[in-house]
Amino acid sequence: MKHVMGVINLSEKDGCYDLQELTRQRCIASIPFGGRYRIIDFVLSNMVNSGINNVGIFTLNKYRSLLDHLGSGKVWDLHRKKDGLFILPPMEPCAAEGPRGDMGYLYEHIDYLRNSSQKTVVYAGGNMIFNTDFREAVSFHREMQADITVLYKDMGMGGEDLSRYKKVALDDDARVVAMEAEPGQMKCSRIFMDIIIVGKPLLLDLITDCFKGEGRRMCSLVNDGIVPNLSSLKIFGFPHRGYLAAIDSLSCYYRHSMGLLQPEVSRELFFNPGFIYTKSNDEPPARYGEDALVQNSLVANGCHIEGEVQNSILFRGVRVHRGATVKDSIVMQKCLIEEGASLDTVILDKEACISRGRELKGSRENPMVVGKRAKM
Amino acid sequence: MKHVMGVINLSEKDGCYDLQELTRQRCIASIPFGGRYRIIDFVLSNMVNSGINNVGIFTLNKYRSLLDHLGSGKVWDLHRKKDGLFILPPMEPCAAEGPRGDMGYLYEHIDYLRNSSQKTVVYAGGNMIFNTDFREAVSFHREMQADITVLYKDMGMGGEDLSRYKKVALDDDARVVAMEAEPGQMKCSRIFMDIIIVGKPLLLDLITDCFKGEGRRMCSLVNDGIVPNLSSLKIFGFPHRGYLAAIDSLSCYYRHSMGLLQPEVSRELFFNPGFIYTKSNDEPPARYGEDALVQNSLVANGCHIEGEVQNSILFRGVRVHRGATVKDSIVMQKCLIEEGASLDTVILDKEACISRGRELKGSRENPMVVGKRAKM
Amino acid sequence: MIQRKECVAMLLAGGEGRRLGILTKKLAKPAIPFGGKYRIIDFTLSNCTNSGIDTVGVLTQYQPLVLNAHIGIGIPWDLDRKNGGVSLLSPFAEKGGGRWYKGTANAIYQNICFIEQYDPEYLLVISGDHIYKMDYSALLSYHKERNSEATIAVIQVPWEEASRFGILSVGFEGKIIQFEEKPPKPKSNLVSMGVYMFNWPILREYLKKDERDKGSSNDFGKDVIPMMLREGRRLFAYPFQGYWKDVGTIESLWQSSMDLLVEEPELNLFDREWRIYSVSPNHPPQYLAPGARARRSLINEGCVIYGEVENSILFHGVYVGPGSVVKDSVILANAKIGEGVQVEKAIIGEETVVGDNCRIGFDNGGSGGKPADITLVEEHSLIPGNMIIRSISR
Amino acid sequence: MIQRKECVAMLLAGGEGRRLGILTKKLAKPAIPFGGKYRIIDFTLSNCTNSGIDTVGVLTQYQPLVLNAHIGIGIPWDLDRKNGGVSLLSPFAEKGGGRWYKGTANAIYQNICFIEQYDPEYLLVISGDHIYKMDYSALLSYHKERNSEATIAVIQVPWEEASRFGILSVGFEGKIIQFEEKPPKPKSNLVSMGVYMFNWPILREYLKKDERDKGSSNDFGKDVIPMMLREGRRLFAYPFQGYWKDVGTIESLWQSSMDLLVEEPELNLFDREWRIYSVSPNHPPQYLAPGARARRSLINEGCVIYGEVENSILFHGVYVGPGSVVKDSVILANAKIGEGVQVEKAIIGEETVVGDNCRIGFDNGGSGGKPADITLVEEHSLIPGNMIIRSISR
Repeated sequence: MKHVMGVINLSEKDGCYDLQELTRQRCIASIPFGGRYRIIDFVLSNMVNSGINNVGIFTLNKYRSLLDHLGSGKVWDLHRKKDGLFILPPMEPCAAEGPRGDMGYLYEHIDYLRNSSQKTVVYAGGNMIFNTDFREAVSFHREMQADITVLYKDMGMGGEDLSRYKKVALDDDARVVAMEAEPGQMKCSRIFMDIIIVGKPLLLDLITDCFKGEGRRMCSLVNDGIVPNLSSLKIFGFPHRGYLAAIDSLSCYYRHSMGLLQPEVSRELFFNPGFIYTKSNDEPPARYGEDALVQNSLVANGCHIEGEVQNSILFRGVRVHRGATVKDSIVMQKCLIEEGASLDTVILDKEACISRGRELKGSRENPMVVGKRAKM
Repeated sequence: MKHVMGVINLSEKDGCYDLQELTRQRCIASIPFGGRYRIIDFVLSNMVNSGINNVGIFTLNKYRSLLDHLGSGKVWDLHRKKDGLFILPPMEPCAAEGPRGDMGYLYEHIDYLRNSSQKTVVYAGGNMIFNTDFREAVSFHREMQADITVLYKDMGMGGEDLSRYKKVALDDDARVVAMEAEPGQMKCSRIFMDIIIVGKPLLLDLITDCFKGEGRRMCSLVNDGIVPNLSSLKIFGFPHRGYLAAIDSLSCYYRHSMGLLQPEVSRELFFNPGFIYTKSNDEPPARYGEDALVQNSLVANGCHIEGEVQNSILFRGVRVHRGATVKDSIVMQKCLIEEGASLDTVILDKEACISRGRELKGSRENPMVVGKRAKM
Repeated sequence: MIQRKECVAMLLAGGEGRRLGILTKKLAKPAIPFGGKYRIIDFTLSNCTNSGIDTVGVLTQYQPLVLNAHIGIGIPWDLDRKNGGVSLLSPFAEKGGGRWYKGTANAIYQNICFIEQYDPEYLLVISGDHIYKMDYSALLSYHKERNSEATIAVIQVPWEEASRFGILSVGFEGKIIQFEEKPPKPKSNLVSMGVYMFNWPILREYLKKDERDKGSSNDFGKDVIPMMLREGRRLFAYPFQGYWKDVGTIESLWQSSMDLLVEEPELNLFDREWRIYSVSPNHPPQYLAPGARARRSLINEGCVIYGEVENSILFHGVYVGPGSVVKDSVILANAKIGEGVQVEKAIIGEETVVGDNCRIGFDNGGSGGKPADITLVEEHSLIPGNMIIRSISR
Repeated sequence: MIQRKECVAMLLAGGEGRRLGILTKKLAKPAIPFGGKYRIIDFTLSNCTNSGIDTVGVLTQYQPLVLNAHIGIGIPWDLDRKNGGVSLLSPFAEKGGGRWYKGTANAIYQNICFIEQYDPEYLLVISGDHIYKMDYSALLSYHKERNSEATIAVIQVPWEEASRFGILSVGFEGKIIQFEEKPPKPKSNLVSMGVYMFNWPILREYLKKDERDKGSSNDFGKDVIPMMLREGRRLFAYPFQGYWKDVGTIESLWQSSMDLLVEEPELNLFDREWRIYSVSPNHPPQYLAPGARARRSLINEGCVIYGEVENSILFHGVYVGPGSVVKDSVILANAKIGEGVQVEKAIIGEETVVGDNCRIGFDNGGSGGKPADITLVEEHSLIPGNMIIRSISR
């Protein structure tokens, strides 16, 4: 895989998603998930586990916490001299002119793409949670001599509402015959995972073609690069068979988080086929007190629990005092739940503090969110 | 110095400077200087050589090449888990609202400042070239029990035009009695180096105070934090006695570059008191051909010279063919000067190519600039 | 172009730890797991980092593979540096042949050239066998203030244990008057912690002198310190208060582990100002199933608990099946305890699989009399179901 | 949690290089400076990085200090990794005592546990003594295509030199028929470059077998390869074309240096697709003063030249004073040549200071007859002014 590079583009649709309070100070890719990870850890670890050594992350907004999280890239063994991790923010974000759209941000840093030595690109968005080895898809791409391979997931019918996802239709040879430019039109259970595999020369052509005309500013890879070329290019679909969570709303964030309390789900997501890496916070093992009662919950290191925790996810360094109860909730890093406080279907952002005796309650469709560092 | 952190703020006045073509795709801090360095290397190496392990760089615009240059911070031994190098871009650069000015960018990332364990801050701009050990100034700051120590350089009278610099006036106890909010008013040879030493609690107060009032958006550390407080705070001046180049125009960039051809100047700047670190490009030693004639010039590694070079600075990987002449010029990385071409008082930006027989000539006051990757 | 360092640390990690039995068959003693997440050497390495000492030579010669893999290039302790950082130092050959490290002083002597690269003023010599949190920069300040030439950190131990250690007699302002290595009848209960701060140029001369002495065992406690005292050097004792443990036996390893589980443990692992760093296994958070119970325990990431865990320490990736009870025990990484198993007062080795309905360890607790022995199950064992395993009294 | 690696490299860097005289007094041979900027080992380390091999064990035992400091944690070669990267492997002790490396095969044998951590399919064994650029991934492909069990890279040398090397006889499709280590009368001029690609599980068995053989010298060329051939294993020769040099003597070191200065050198250091990495001394660009002259030379950063440099190689930080002439010479790092000095056909050691008006080396060049000897001036020497120094014929 030394001929494959990774591109993670966080710029496309950040605006359309609705993560409310959780994205007030961070981009979606930087939202904590699963007790110790951030959403970007999944796609980034997948790339690294697939043997990709050069990853460019195209950022747009609110990526300070992301930079902090990624650090020098050492956690992913990407603190390299040659290749490694590249952060590519917009050149002049406030200029009135200049290319925009996901292709626009690529266009601004086209030199990075051009100068990279790799010949194939795994291109991904930043809000999908999954665990895969891209080597399979890349082999498929090569065997089929595809121009573009799009990764999709068959969600099955009758489950989740799929109207928000872009769907793809394939013929029997796995060739993509239709793909939605706007979601909600096709009736089909195969959703586009926001991931494609493409030869670099073609990608460069698609990008530059897009901005050839006068006054073109806004270009989308899917809508301007793929959908119009379904017949002129050899575009194939490759299925992802494992777990997939696409985070685009608060209720879906909550639902997918709670899904991790099924051990077979979290085992698959965290271990198969590869490990998910994240910044280590050097917390000690979790400590359970005399009266602790913790059941059906994920608990990260550094937690100190003396109260009761049911069906919940506790991030690192959470303190639950005696007599406090946490139920059906997500409690992020370093939150403090004081004596006798009670949480039911609540999402606490980092370092929130719930005072003695306080009771908070949300609903599954509309979990209550307490902002970062809030004191209630 | 484990109680001291560094802050490099690149956001204040980028707009006021006039580096023309050299800043078309990069910020001033990222301009190549001295044959292998970039301007930021000097202040950053000074901090590291002074034992500072935590450096936050507040960026505004066009910092992609800066990110690339800094990489994981490994060159400066700042690829740390704890502390290390932090890049702090504006939160939402395009939002119509939100704090601005150098203090505004600090305000946006006040959590970074607050969460850092160090108690004292060395705060610097990004366009000064010098070599110093900040330990001396920090000891001075402590001994004087100063609230703020401003670093200044006495430029002497009759030399350079000092009207563009902010000046400071001291009393006999080194206390600052006057400081310019706008340059060009005071007649005095002591110029402010855009560097202060300040206790973190005071800095945090100055920042938050600044944005207390309704509708305040624009705040400058010097004009709003220091100048109005000259009598209420203990503000001292500490002299820098070594070399100083403040890069704020093309002619001054050219003049200071040429100054390095005096060996005593470059010796001082590059070695005393500490080494200046920069990204290594792993170029082989420079190669001189049969007919090479190189005199009074700085030549970086990876150059291959067969022609004539006089009073010039050649960055890494420059190729000067037989019969070409380079005089009084600055030639950046990987430029190609073909046979018989001739340069006189020219600045070639990176990877420019001057074709066979071509002759270019500028003047000392107005050196000709050839843009990055230009082919002439 | 190596930068000068004020203080360089040399960490002696050669210990064989014979009294730790099967635990040290493939491990040097500093590599022994402790506290649910750490190896013993993590404490001294973290002390260095937290004290601002960024140049550490680790002297290994016995079974260094696990230790080398653990330390790697020093990433967890932020010791992966261009200048300084951690260096693994094994014995090497020069013109005239190679030598193994003899005593502790000889190990430093053989690495004089390594130390000289950094041209330090001070040399800190520590041992990777001990569990404690100490700010070596405070020790250095103390050393400087007293104009000391060698400063030894000391701690008071119960009188009955004193004869296992180096005993110091101390005079005015902490000046050391006498030093006796493991005397049968100790005159004081102030013992050396094996933490030495030296003026390097002075120590260097004494190391050379000691090396020329054919009768010397080349040991700091037995030879070098007594010689410095004899010659009237300024040696001071640095009094240390707090937790300090030389985990020399299975019993003391188990006891120190249990010490972590009391309400207010003397050794606080939760102190954010003095973190203990270690290699992160990169496991997901631990999962406690419906019906699980964990009390008075430390449990590391990646564990999956269906049964009950009480007063125990679980390293990463441990599985405890439904209906199983783990009590007063230490379960090392990735061990799998089947269903309906009872484990009590035991140490279960890494990757060991315990079959369903086994009973491991003393199951007769609380019946009074002599305290029960600790049952030790070797790593990578495969214990079939329905077995009863108890320790043989040692 | 060490990741599996397809191919691990073991780099033998133990060479003493006796014939290199004072150059190797404090250096292992792989640490010898070459080409104005590099040490010899940089070529093999860079080959590994450029070939995509990111796990390299460097086996040292002789004078490893300079080598260890040079390699550090592997930053220049991008080998500072969490998984894999560069590991410095010295001999170590186990229960039952320690051992020094005997032959090349024994050195690998002693590190079987290190290799097994990565569970590789292939093991690349290379030597840090040689200067060449080779893509080991092409060697690996060749090895796989032929279903080979051991592949040896070979090169043709002039017949008169052949007896210094291991000689191969090759049959159909490169299959090795015979291997003779340094035969007095070589049957071919196809010689082993000391670059071996093995199927690791097979090699492991042969290493164990070789170790049990008390009569064996535990060397790849003398023992292991011949044994594999005797037992009918599939061994292939991988033909290499290009520059390859075993710099065994002062003369060949000097000659290889001069080879870099011809119009189109065989060893191209300017190839951006195959960079040779080394530690950067972090010096500013070199300065050539008014009146200076540099021709047919390689000059590294930090040099300051007032005089003339012709057909020479200057390492970093060299100073050449006004009126001095340096010709056909190699000047190592930070040497200072005073005013009016003449240096010809000499190698001047690191940090050496040559006083004004000295004459170093053969100054009678071009007079015909036997070629002049090379004058070698030791590192850190201080040569007073007005001296004449010539080599003693060796």
